[in-house]
Amino acid sequence: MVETKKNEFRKRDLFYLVPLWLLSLIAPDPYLYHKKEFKKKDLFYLGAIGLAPLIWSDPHFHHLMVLAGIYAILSLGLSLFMGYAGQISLGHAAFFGIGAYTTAILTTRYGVPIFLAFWASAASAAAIASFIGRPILKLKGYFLALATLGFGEIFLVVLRESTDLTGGVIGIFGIPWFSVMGFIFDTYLKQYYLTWGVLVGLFVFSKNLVRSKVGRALLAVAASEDAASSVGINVPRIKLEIFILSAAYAGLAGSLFACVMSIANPEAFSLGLTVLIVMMVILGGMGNLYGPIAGAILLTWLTDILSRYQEYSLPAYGMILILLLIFFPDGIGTRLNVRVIYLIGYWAKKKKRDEGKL
Amino acid sequence: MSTWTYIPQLLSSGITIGAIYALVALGFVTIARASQIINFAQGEFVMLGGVITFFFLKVMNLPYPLAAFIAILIVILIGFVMHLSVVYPLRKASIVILLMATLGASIFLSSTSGLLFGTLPKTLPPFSGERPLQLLGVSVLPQSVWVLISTLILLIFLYLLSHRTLLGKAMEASSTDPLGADLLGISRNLMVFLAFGVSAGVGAFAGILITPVFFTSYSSGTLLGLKGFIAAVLGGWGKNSGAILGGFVLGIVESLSLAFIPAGYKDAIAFGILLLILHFRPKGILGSPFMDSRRW
Amino acid sequence: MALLSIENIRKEYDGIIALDRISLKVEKGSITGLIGPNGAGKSTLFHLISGVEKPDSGKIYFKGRDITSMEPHERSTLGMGRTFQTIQVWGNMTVVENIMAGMNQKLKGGMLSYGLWLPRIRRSEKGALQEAKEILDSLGLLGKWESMASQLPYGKQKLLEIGRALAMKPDLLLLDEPASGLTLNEIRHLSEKIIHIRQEGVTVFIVEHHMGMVMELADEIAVLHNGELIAEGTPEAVRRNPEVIEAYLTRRSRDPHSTLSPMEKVSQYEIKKK
Amino acid sequence: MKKIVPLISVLTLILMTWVSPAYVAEKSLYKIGVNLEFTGPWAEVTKTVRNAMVLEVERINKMGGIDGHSIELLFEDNGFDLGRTAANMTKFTKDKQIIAVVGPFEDNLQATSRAIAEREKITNIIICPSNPMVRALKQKWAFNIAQSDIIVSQKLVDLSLARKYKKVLVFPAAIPLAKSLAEFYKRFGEEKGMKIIISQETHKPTDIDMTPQLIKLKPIIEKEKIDAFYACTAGPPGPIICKNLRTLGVKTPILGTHAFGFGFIIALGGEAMEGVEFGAGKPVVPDQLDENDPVRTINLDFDKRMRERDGVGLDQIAGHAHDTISLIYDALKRCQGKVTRAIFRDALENTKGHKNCHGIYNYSPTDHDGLSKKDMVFIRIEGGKFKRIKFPGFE
Repeated sequence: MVETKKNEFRKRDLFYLVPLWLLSLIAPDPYLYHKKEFKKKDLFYLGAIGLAPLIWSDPHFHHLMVLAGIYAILSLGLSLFMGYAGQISLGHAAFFGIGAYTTAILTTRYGVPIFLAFWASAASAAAIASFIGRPILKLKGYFLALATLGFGEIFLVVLRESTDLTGGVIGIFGIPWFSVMGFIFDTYLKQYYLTWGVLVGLFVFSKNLVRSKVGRALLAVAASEDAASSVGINVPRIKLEIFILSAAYAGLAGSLFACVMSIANPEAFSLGLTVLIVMMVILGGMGNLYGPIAGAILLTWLTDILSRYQEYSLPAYGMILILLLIFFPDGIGTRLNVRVIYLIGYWAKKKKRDEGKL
Repeated sequence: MSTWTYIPQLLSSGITIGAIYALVALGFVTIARASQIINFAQGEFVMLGGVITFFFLKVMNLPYPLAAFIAILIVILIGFVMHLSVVYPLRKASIVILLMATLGASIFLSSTSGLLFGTLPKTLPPFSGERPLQLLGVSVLPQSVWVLISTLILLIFLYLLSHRTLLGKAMEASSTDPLGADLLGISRNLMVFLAFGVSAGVGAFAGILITPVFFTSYSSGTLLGLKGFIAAVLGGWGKNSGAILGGFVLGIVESLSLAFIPAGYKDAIAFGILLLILHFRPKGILGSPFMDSRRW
Repeated sequence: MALLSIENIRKEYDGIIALDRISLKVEKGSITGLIGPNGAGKSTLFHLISGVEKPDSGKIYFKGRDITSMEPHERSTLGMGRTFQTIQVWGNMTVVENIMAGMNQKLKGGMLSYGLWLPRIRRSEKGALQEAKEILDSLGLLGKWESMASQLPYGKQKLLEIGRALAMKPDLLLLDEPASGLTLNEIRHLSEKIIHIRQEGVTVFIVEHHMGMVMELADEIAVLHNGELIAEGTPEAVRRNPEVIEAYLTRRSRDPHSTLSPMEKVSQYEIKKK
Repeated sequence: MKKIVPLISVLTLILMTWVSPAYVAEKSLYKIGVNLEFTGPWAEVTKTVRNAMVLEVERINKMGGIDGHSIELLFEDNGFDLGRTAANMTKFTKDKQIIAVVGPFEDNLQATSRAIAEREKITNIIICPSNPMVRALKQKWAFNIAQSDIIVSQKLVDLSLARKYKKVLVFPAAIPLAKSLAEFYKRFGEEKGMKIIISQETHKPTDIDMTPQLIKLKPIIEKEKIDAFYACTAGPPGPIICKNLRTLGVKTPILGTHAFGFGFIIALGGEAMEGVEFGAGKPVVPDQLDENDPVRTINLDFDKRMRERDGVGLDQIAGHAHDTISLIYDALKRCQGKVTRAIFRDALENTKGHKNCHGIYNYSPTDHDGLSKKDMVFIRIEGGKFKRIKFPGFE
């Protein structure tokens, strides 16, 4: 009698602990990542990124990871703005759209080489960000959220209405594949390496930023603007700079998106996308750079799996978002290790209590 | 023909939609006064009010007033449930989390409504008569008059509730000085809970009022909610009178602007007004009691 | 020439005069104290100096330059460091990062050069880390350099805040009520630290409720009362000034529930004695 | 509470790691992927599609399938999203047993879906009429089931000519379908000497009130003496426009698109819908087709089966769904046992004279649309019902 009970507990321990431990490997804990230097674990991640598409070699996996990579670039930039500088933006879908449309218009109308259009996308997104950032970034909290949301909505209206430039509601078709010096990224595998290559580059760039003066200034602004300005940090300027940088990331992501989908359409940059990418940043854990990537992979897979449930997919999606926010407000990975230890302690105590009763 | 000829007609249409914006804005303000949070699912209450009334009226064949009453009760219940299941567990979270949670709730409510009641737009019979009245050469639906009258009655009710009753004062106290209110024995959580009920009820009422004029579909709540919020900010964030003024101003400006620009830009107008007001006068027209608070 | 000079400052809030006709000089290399009862306008004056708020009229000069309309970060760049009344260390960073963030303006280079991690950036970051560790060592915080700043006890956070201000190598250090909330032991330690800072050539300006500490440290003391400067001079002179005694006494008799720390009561007792 | 936390994480993990769908490998199955907007504005319509498809597939399977192979449908929701549409397409192409994908509704989603179909070499059958810009893309593997924009517009021009409308005002929705319908209507109408004004005002498919736009159009209608008002839209805006227009006191006849041919349109618009005319597919009026119409029996039969099963009769979209499955069934039969994606495509392309709900399908290497103008009828809404109208010389 007693033995079976013991066995039960052990089984259950394993049942809970193994997935949690696995999850803690995949989803990084921001609290353990405040040391911002590169580590051996990064090499492991890099290897995993390089080998994954070769191990799971099917187009669906490749394609989903391409999408996840694009969203990861987008949420990486947003994470700098939201997670590090502590601001809110619900308008990054618009910068994503600006990037996509810049690439679409330049390549289909003017025959600009895609490699140049790629950088032009970042430049145009950054230019518009610097234009609107100055007035908008004075705001804080909900009002900042609302203002950026308003910018996103206005952008959509402009896209829909300026038919000559953007093709209106129909959008722009036939954007060529990404190519560099004659090498065309025409399969999902190639696109995978393209997207994740760009992502790794931007990740290293961001990591260098956050482990240096810039990152410290951002965190200082997030924690206390008064204190930040007391040590000579120009608060409005650093906010604007990081807003522009994150918009440029979004522009690059948008350009890749346009190349992969070979289409640019207003519906792709609506509020739904904003919710998705902000959720990616939050679920990964604000204030670390691994988080948005983990969040992007997680949510891309989640939406793909939900597709199977047809009309139940959207209610389930909303429900899952709320549950994730309630149970992991600091990100999925946060203190998972601590939680595992806590659980072991909990069950150990319970076991003792049960034994004591017997 | 000059653009001025259709301005009276646009004005009447603007006043009708303005009344609805005012009601939605009031819902936002009610919650904000109790807890300083913004419920982005506010527009969904409006949608649910219309859709659930439709369900009881057309599918269950209940009499109109009873169907409306049950719908309001159900939406109030949904408001309570939303507070307990989404906002209460996250009461200490940062505003980004709260924002996303209410947006998630908005997605959930609208899509669930689409699942349960169908995604087609719904319309309700008007309270009295479908034949448009001719007032000064402008055709006005009788329902528009109903909307105005009902809005007025509800406003008076809400004014009395918030300024003449202990409950309203307790709500306001818990918002402006949570610690002081706590010391006086006012439970802040209870106040937020009640505020959610009130704002859900107001939203549902607005939904029932407009469904005979405009169609209500499962997805129409989100935009209505955003416009209501813009109206609240425009009038003066956190003030009941500001919400009402903002609602009408937004409705009329939005409607009148259509005389000069194509309708496709309609939504851009509202958000453009928002950006301008946030830049030049974030306090809104009537000033805001909350603007000193760091949270805004 | 004085390092910081304030000339004929006036500040109103909605018709209530917070400060009127204030002129003050802080000499280079001195420790200057600003005291006054609650609501005298100390904080307002401090905000005006640090640039959080702007005066209605009057001028503020720092190192001979007119800084009246400068933003806080510009003043800091000129060499004005400060601490806060309620602690504002950045809890989301480690202790050493807090200090390194204080060196922000010394580290040159744009975002691009940081992102690309150019060799010179690598060198300057390394140097900054070394320097920050030295500062932490002098504050006695080196043992915890890798822990999050929010996990430090209150007294250490205060020290860290001063260390952060020192990291920018200021000429003038503004301390806003540095002793509030500290134990006697910690206050003593802090006083030593402040004297040490002055020895290194940094001018210190203290706004303090805690009279005893200021009397002990300061070379010059200014006393504010009801928005006006009622006395100025050495601690001895101020202590004997009848107006100052009056101000503190009336204040006390008017408000018997005023929350004064034991040390303040002691110092008021001293004033009465003389 | 404390147990929920690990439970949720486990659930998330299971969802995450559940990479490949558990398609059971059975030799005797022909699988069809269905990639539609089950959530979003088209949800109601896609549900009809699914019901009709399932109904038809069940009938085929009950009859023994194709030489003993039964058909299985796999549904995926694309959530009105480009990324998810593409992801679903690749998911379908991964499963080698899936021989064809029934594609999305919205034009831009179609473009993505078509591009992937070309690349991965899988037949993509699209239920909605495609925008000419989408259609201009290389489309070896894409087939259209519905009447194209061109046919629909030509039919409506015929209707206008039969009614002797000289001046028509077009009020287009801001959706790709409506844009191209308006443009084709203008082009074909002007070829026949009509005057067609496309309004600068547009409306969104989610608009709940068109009064402001219509207020601005009202003076134009009165000033230009417009003969008919063409509500060029799809879905709910149709009845909203009619209702708002009648509220404003405009009595001009209203022309509709083929998307008016659904029961809910009449239910929404009520009295305001009386007298609206349009050209639509035959399934709108299965019982009013000519006695000698070759597709009359098919329509009546399917209408009956749908009523028995769901209580709702046949409509155009259900007709498209029926036609899709019927065409697939027919093509599979002609594959003669050797079914691969390529053979299936060729068989589908060789469809000739196949009778279906909507009409007679003829595919050829140059024509992937199948239907012609003859496969449409004129409809008028009368007494809350669709009534077929005929004009001599314009059938």
